[in-house]
Formats: sequence, structure tokens, C-alpha cells
Amino acid sequence: MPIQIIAPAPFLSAEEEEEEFQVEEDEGGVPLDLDNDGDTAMDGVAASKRKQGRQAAGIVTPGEIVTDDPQWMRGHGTYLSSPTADGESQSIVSSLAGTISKTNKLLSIRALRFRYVPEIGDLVVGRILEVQTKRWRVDIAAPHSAALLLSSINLPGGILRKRTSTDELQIRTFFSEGDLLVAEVQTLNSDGQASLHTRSLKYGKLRNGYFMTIDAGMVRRMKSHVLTMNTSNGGGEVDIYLGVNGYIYIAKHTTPLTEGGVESKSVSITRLEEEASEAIYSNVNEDISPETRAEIARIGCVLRALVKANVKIDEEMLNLGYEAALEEFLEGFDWGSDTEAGKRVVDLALAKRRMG
Amino acid sequence: MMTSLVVPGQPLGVATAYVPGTGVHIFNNQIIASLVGKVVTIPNASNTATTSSAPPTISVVKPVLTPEEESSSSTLLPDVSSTVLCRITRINARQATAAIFVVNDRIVGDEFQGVIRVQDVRLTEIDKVKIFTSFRPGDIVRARVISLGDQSNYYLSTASNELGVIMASSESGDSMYPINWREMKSVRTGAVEERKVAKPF
Amino acid sequence: MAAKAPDRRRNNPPSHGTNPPVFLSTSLPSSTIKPEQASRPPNEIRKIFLRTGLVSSVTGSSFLEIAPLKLSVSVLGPRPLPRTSTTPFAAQAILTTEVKFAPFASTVRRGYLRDSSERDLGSRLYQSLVGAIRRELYPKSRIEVVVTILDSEDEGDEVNTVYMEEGKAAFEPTFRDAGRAERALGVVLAGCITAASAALADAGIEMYDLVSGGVSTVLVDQFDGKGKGKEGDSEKRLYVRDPAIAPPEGKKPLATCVLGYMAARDEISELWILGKLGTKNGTAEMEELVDEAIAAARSSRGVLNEAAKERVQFIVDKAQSTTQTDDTEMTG
Amino acid sequence: MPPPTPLSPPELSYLFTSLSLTPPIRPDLRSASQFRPLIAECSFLPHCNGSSRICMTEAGECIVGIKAEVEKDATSKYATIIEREKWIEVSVEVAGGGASGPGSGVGVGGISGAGGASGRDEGDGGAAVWLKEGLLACGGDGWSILDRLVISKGWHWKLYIDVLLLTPTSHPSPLLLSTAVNMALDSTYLPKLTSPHDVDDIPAFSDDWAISVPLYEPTTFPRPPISLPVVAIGDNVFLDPSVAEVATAEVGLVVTLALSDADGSCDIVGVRGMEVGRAGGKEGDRKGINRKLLRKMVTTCVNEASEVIKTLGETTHKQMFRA
Repeated sequence: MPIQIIAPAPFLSAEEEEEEFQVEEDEGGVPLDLDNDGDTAMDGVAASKRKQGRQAAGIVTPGEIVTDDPQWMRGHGTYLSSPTADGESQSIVSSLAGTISKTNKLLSIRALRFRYVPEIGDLVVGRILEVQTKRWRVDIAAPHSAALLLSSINLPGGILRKRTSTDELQIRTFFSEGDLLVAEVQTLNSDGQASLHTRSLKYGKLRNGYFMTIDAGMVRRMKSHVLTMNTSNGGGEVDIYLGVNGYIYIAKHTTPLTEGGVESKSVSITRLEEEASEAIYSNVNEDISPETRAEIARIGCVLRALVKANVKIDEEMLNLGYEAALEEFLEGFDWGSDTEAGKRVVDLALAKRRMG
Repeated sequence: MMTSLVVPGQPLGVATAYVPGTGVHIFNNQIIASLVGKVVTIPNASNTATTSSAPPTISVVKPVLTPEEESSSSTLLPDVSSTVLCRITRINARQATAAIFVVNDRIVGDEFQGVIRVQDVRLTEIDKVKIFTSFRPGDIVRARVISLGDQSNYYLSTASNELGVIMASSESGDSMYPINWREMKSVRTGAVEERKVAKPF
Repeated sequence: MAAKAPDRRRNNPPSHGTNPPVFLSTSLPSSTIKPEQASRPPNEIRKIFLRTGLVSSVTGSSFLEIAPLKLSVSVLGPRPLPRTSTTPFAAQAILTTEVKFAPFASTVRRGYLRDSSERDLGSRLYQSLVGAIRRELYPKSRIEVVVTILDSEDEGDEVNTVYMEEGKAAFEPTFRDAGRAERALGVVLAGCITAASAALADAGIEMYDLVSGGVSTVLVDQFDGKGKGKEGDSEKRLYVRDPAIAPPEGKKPLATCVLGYMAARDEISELWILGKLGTKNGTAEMEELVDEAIAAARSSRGVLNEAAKERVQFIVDKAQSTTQTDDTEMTG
Repeated sequence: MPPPTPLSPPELSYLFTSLSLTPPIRPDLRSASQFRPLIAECSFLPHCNGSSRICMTEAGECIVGIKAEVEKDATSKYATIIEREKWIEVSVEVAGGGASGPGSGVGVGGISGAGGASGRDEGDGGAAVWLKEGLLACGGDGWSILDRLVISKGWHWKLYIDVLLLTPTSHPSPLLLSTAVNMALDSTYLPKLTSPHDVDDIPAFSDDWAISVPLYEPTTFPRPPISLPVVAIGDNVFLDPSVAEVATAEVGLVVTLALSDADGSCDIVGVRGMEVGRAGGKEGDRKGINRKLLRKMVTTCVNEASEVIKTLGETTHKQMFRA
């Protein structure tokens, strides 16, 4: 079957199936069912959510009264209704379409879909939009493009080197339009525009791999957003840069080499000078074996399947998904011809997580 | 002579027998012409007596009738380290904008826009340079391309003795002659104006 | 060197007017040139008249005539990119192509604004040329190819009218030649490709190969389709290179193929097939048609090579001749 | 014109190598001739004679509405081909796109080749020209869709095919458009004529939709055409290329095919060059299609086409009868 044509169906996702909507046309608003969420299947997903102090109670829309119980404090995505004449207490009203989440007594609404809003310290993957005299404009899927200053990158020859006017003239040799990079959000200006930096060997130009995008909200914030996975089928180690902004880069694992060719994980600041050679801005890929390429593609498919099933991505989920994909499908399996393939992998991965 | 003309796509010989020059490219291990013109082979004079190691350079050159014709139908683009002649069109404190009309002694069909940034005017004492005392709109300047720059500008430099203003008019509109490397004098009034003057040949 | 700001918005004509080109080789007065005769064998293309270097204010130019088609091509550039903030940095030359029928070029008057078929021809021409130009040699610049069609054979004539008989229902199946417009445009496009290659060569823009255009049409006997003998009709197929707009007597066109062909590399840079080609024998029917179009393109390549060399040859000869003459008709 | 954000050189080189391998590794692990799944529905716009909505994961969404209006023939005695071809009007509009009034179009999968147009007239009707070309070329012996539009003496249906694209890229896949138009045409019904055909009075129609006539009879051939994009990278040929694959590809074609008889064999009704990124290759690499590659590319399309058309047709009819 070369093509699959699917009839349109209402969108129901793995996670949301466990959070059945409770549509109540009650004047008093959607009741906050705080003690029991009506979901008797206390499975791993719901449990893990509870651990994180969040709880979903259906979807609210802008203008919908969330609660008029004065014990709650209003958080993001809500506002207080104007006081009524009879002096009743103000209600908390949603200003977003999304799910209710509560942290202690704080009520906030998490939007169902949203653009990435940069925060200081976020690891992001970005693409150069424009080269300017002393800086680059970088697409990071945020409302504003981010800025990367020439002074915020590692210059070839080392971090301690003085920036010269020659570097300005050669700005295009570091990054030019279309180039991908991994960076950290260094500062935010008043209108939310991010300024990035790549002044660490962890950051910089991306090569040896494949780029994909997912919805920004689908990547869980983690301790580290650069994962190294030991793949099967002779794929070797693969690096996954899970940008908080939903941009993802999957590449063959590379270890920064010191002068002597000795692998070194922790590079002292003084040695950075030699480390940051011209090679960090190279546009030439290393040799990547077909096995590695196949595993990179497989990881990409796992990520897509997870996102499609509305399962948030973190290291655990990705590893489980990859394991599930290996178990479910033998080598050479044609994902493209089986639209259920992704769903089966996700179901298997979720089952694995429930079992711990 | 009829046979010496080639057209794009025409094979000129195996790639190993020649060093590719201008107007040719390599396809399927063959040197292929990319221009209409004459084939020119220049033997590479090796510094040693045994010349066998250096195959000749092969190029295709489009002959031109007159320099005028060449200038009107030029495919010339400025490149890094090209020497250009340009006319200053605008100045501000940071840079002078110029229209490039000669590249490597050849007139270009369309003028290219370049900028001379304040730090590229002079080789030494860069901090003291002021654009207003170096260039004026209308000056003809010899400069060197230092970068292809951004989408609209080529970056130019006059930071060398032989680079700078070569022709200028005074404020009153008279032509001026250079009196030293930083001043020019009006022919008629004798008034002296400041410029970054190119060393006359 | 006057400080005149160049007008970058439009392509300017020469400032001093032009002399109409006089082609010495045309010995016949124009009135005696007959339109296409039907006697041309199907595997022969019409005679092509192609000259380069006629417009002095542009980098390269050419003029092509395949009776009755007349068109001129101007190549401008490489020239600076327009100075707008939205123009991105271009590591290689940006090619733009524009095909415009003069308002008087066809039976039915055309407007001054480009219509969709002209825009479509422009993008076909772009496809044909873009791969052949060594664009990476010309960073930060654009190369413009402007084609003006001065005269063309077109579909607006009486022959092409469907006569709806008085008193008879219009939906009676009437023979209509649906591919007619495409055949006409195909011949124009092939001419544009060949002429544009000549103009690019004249401009001295480096190319991997010259691209020549070729057209072919496959026809069957008009009353063939009535029976069911579909399998056997391959014998009756007639392939015509560089087809005239009116099909031969009693024949019905099935499909037309137009292509841009790089003969030295044996590569098709642009392919445009329209019509009906069966697939009972795989792609054999299509391949046969394509091969015919390639053969047509090969034939025009010969003319293209000569035209591309002509002006350079003139310069070479002139440089060699010790006797200086005032002969300037070929200077551009 | 390059896509708005070009891919980086390492990305292109990675894709180029992966896709030139034997067997190739496509980023979504599809096999070379596998299409991406489509979500499709038809006859969902009550004000239209025919409509469809197609959704592709990466390429976006496409809504087609077909409306037929009764129109008097331009001249009573003569109708030139040009006049008759005006009976069908195709317009393609990109939602949220810059210049997109009615009649303006969009460069679809490089069909129109936005690069060919100089900056001052963007948004050419390339896609509309291409879609209409396929429809008109898709005729049998003496049969054309135009004949189906004749109502009676002096009167015809004017068919407006309006395509609305919701797409994240400026170069959506030709497959998206072509499948949507195919489905919409296949679900188009015209009211049944109740007045005699041979009188040039204003025609009268039955208002009973149950006896309306399909524009394309399900049992007669040819069926509405479909256009399959195909690109080549190295020795490999890929159907339904993704945006990144188009950017990497060396050459591309859009092959338009129509089912010609009940056995499921197809006719080629059109082939067009497709603008691709040519970004994977280097100097001296392939610049065009040689004959061997052409055969491979078109054969791949021909082999898959009847299956695709049949699947699409079945989906349409299933949904028609459900409604």
C-alpha cells in the first residue's frame, strides 16, 4: 500500500484519554474537583503528574470562571473578575485555553499550545536568520528572534583572544544564514527578546546530524538537555540536543578532543584556548556510518510518535520510546507504511513506564 | 583560428593533463569550457628543470574588441582584495558610503555599493580618524575590498599609503591637488581642505 | 563619470538610441519569406535564425527567429542586488527570468501586464537555465534574463475555432485540438531557451553547458480512436519535431513535449509534457516522445553553438586583421 | 528562490548522503516510494457542488471548494478553445499569505518557480495554471471535462475551483493540492437539467439533489487526474518528498496521471519540472535528468499511481455514500 488515507477523527491523545473532559454547563463555572479527579485508573501517568504538583481537570477557555472559591490564588493565565455589586468575592477567570494546574494554593492555566517564551538559562537550538555587522539574528521559535553577539561566541583560537575587526569582517565564516547552533539564553531584554551565548564547548555549531522541530511545550525542562544515547544495531553513541524551544538536533556523538587527542569531558578554562580551533565552525560532516544514520532516523521517529500522542518528552520517555521501538520493530521495518507504528511504540513505552 | 573557439560544455581534455584556470570547470574527469572564447594554455614553468611535474594551466578567455566594449558588457564583480575606484555618496560619523565604478582597472556596468568604515580609513591612529576630515561626498577614492560584507555593501579600506582620495573638489567647487597625505589645496583659491589622500604614483 | 544616480528600478535602454540590426546574410526581401511549408519532413526542425549581441546597453543579448516566431533576449548582470532591507545575502547569483509577449505579438492583443501563461513560461525558462549557470561564481548579484516575444504563431486564428453547427446541440462530440495552445507555447518556450542560452553565452556568464530547447509532438490518425484497436495503434503514431501549430491533415495530436537539453552532458534541465501517453508498455511511449524532443534540441544546439561563437569569432578576426576598417555593425 | 530559511551545509550534506545510500535512509524511515499518510474528507461544504479537505502532517492543509454557475456561451456561433478553456477557473490562495487576492496564486512545490519571477510580481498563478493544465489535458479520445460542462445549446456550467491552502511553508507539496482537487472533483455533482438541451432558452434544473449528476461518472474513464511529485538524489528516486528532501534533491518532476480504464492502468497526462534545492550537490554534479533517470522517475510514479488514485477514489466514494 503506497498511500494511507485516514478519515478525519477527533483528536484524542494518550495523556488526554486519561483526563477525560468534564464539560459542565454550570453557571458557577467548572467545579474544581480537587480531591478526586474522577479518574479511577490511577496509573503511572496520573501518579507522576501528581508528584509534580500538577493536576488536570479538563480544559477551560478564556472567560470561563475557574473558581469563585477565595482560597485560591490566581496564577499565570488567569485574571480576577470585576467585583460584583452585591459584594460577592471575585472569581478567578481563565484567560487562556488550556488545562488547569495548581501548585499548592496557586491556580494557573497551562495553554494547550503556545509559542516558546525564552527564559534565562534555557538550552535552545536555533537557526541563523540574518548576519549583521557584529551579531546574528537567530530563529529560536520565539515571538522575537534572538540575538547572538559576536562577543558571545567562542572565537577560533580561544576564549581569551581579543576580538578584532578582522573577526567582524569574517563574521560569516563563523555562522552564516541557515546554520544551526545550540546555545544558552544569556539575557532577556524588556520586550522578551533573548540574547544567546555559545561560550562553552557544549554549545556552538551543529553538524553530523538531523534537525527536526516539535511543539515547544512538548519538551520537559530537565537538568540536561543534551542527551547521549547508546544506540543499538551498531549505531554507536548519538547525541540528542533537546532544545527547550522545541527545536531538536540528533547527531553522531562527538567528544571534544584536546591537543593530544585525549578525550576529556571537563575542560579547564585555560585549555579552552587550544580547544576552540577553526574546526568548531566547520561545515563538513564527519564520516557517519549508515547504521548511525538509521538509528538517528529511528530516534527522530520515536520523538515524532511521542509528540503525536501528546506525550511530553524527557530523557526517560525518550529512552523508553527508543527501547519500545527496538522491541516492536525489527531491522528494516518500514515505519512509513504503518500509521499505527508510532502509536504502538508509544503505548509500549507508556506501559514500560507504568511498570517502572 | 576558427577551431580555437569553444562553447560552454565543450570538453578540452582530461582533468589530469591540465591545471584548471578561469572559464573552465571539471565534469566526469574532463576539463570543460564554461565560456565562449579562446582556449589559452600557459605552461607552468616549474622552478626545477624537470617540468613534467607541473601540467599547464588551461583557461578559456573571452576576447574583447575594445576596452569600451569590455566595460559595457562586463561580468566583473568585486572580490576580496580587489582594488576599486569609487565615488563617495554619503558620509556619517561611522562610515562613508561609496559607489564602486571601477574594479581592477575595469569599469563595471552597474555600480556596486561599498562602505568605508571609520576604522578602515587609516592604518595607524585609528582612534583619531574622523570621516568628515577624510572624505567628502563626490570624492573619487581608490580603495581595496576587504570583505564581501552584508547583503548590500562591500566593505572597503583605504588603510594604505597608495589608497585614499585621488580626485576631489573643494567646497567652492574647484578642483584640488594633494599637498601632503592629509591635505589638498584648491587650484583657484588656494584653500586647504583635509582629506585622506592617496599617495600619487 | 557624471554623478548621475543610476536608475535601478528598470532596465534602461541605450541612451543614444539604437540602429536596427541589418543582417547581411538575409538576402531575400521579407515579403518573399513564406510561412512554414507543410512539406517539411517530420524529423526536421524549422530553420532557426539566431544572432547575438544586438542590444548595446545590456551584458548579453540575442535575437531568434523561427518563422513566424520572433523574439529577443536581453541578459543583464551580474549586477548588484536591489538595496532593500528584505533582500537576503546571496552566496550565489540570483537568476530571474521574465517572458513577455509584446501586446502585438499574437492575433488577440495581449495586455501590458504579464498574464499567467507568460509567468508560467518565465518559470519554465528559469527551470531550464538555473542549473546550467555557474551561479556560485557570482555571489551577491543577480542575473536577469528578459525575453520579449515580438511575433508568434498563436491559437487565436480561425482554424482553431470550434464551429457549433446551427440547430445542433453543442455537446455533440466535436473534434477539438486541446493541445493546440500548449504546442504553440511549447515552440515559444523552446525558442526562449535556445535564445536565452545564446544571450547568456554572449554575456560571458560561465555555464556548465549551453541549454537548447526542443519540441516534439506525437500524432495519430484522426479517426483512429473510434475502434477499440488501441494496442495496435503504435504503428500509426507519427512523431513530429518542432511541430507547426496546425496538425497535418487527418492527424490528431496526442501529446507534446518541450524540454531544455544540455547536449554535452546529456541532461534534461526542464521537461514539460502535456497530453495523453499510455503506460501499457511502461514509459516507452513517453520516452519515444522525449527522444524526439531531444533530437530536436540537438538540432538547434548546432545553431546555438555557431551563434554563440559568431560575435567572438568576429572579434578574433578583427583583432587579427591588420587592415582596420570602419565596419562597426557588429559592435554591441 | 530558496526557502525562507535555508538548511545549513552540514544538514544538507547529511541528508544528501543518507538519501544516496542503498537502501536510502529517509528521515522519517519511509521507503522510497511510500507516501506520507493523508487525512482526507470530502463533500463537507454545503454551499459547494463539490469540496474536499486534505491534511498532511508536515505539508499543511488544503481545502477545495468547487462551485458551478450557469453561464451563457460567449458567442452563439463560435466558441474558440480559448473561450471554452475559460469555463474552468482555478485559483489558489494561501491563507495568511502576503499577496493573495483572488486569481493570484502561489508557487507550489516549485511548480511555478517563484525564482523565475522577478521581485515585482510575486504570487503568480503558477499552481493554478498547472492544476488547470492537468485537468484539460486529462481527456480521452474526443472527451474532455469541458464537454461535461455543456448544459444545452448556448449554455454551459462555469466551474470555479477555489483552493485554500493552510501551510507552514511557502512551497507546499503538489501532492497536497492535487489530491485535494482530485477529491473535490470526484465529489462534484451538478443539478439535473429538466429543460430540453437543444433549445437556447435559459435552462431549467431539478432541485432534487438525489438525482443530480456527477461531474465525473464513477464508472467512466478517465477519472480526475493526480499529480505525483518525485525527486532524485544520487541513484535513488523518492516519491512525495518532504520539504527537506526537496531542498536536498538534485532534480525533480511532477508527473500527472489519470486512470484510463477499469483495469487500473494509467495514462501520463503531464510532466513538469519541479524546482528543487539542488543544494546537496557540488560543482560538476548532476544538473539535469538523463534519460535513464527520467525512466526511473516516471516509472516509479506510474507504478504507484493507480493504487493511489484508487485509494483516493474509494475514500471519496465511501464518504459520499456515508453522507
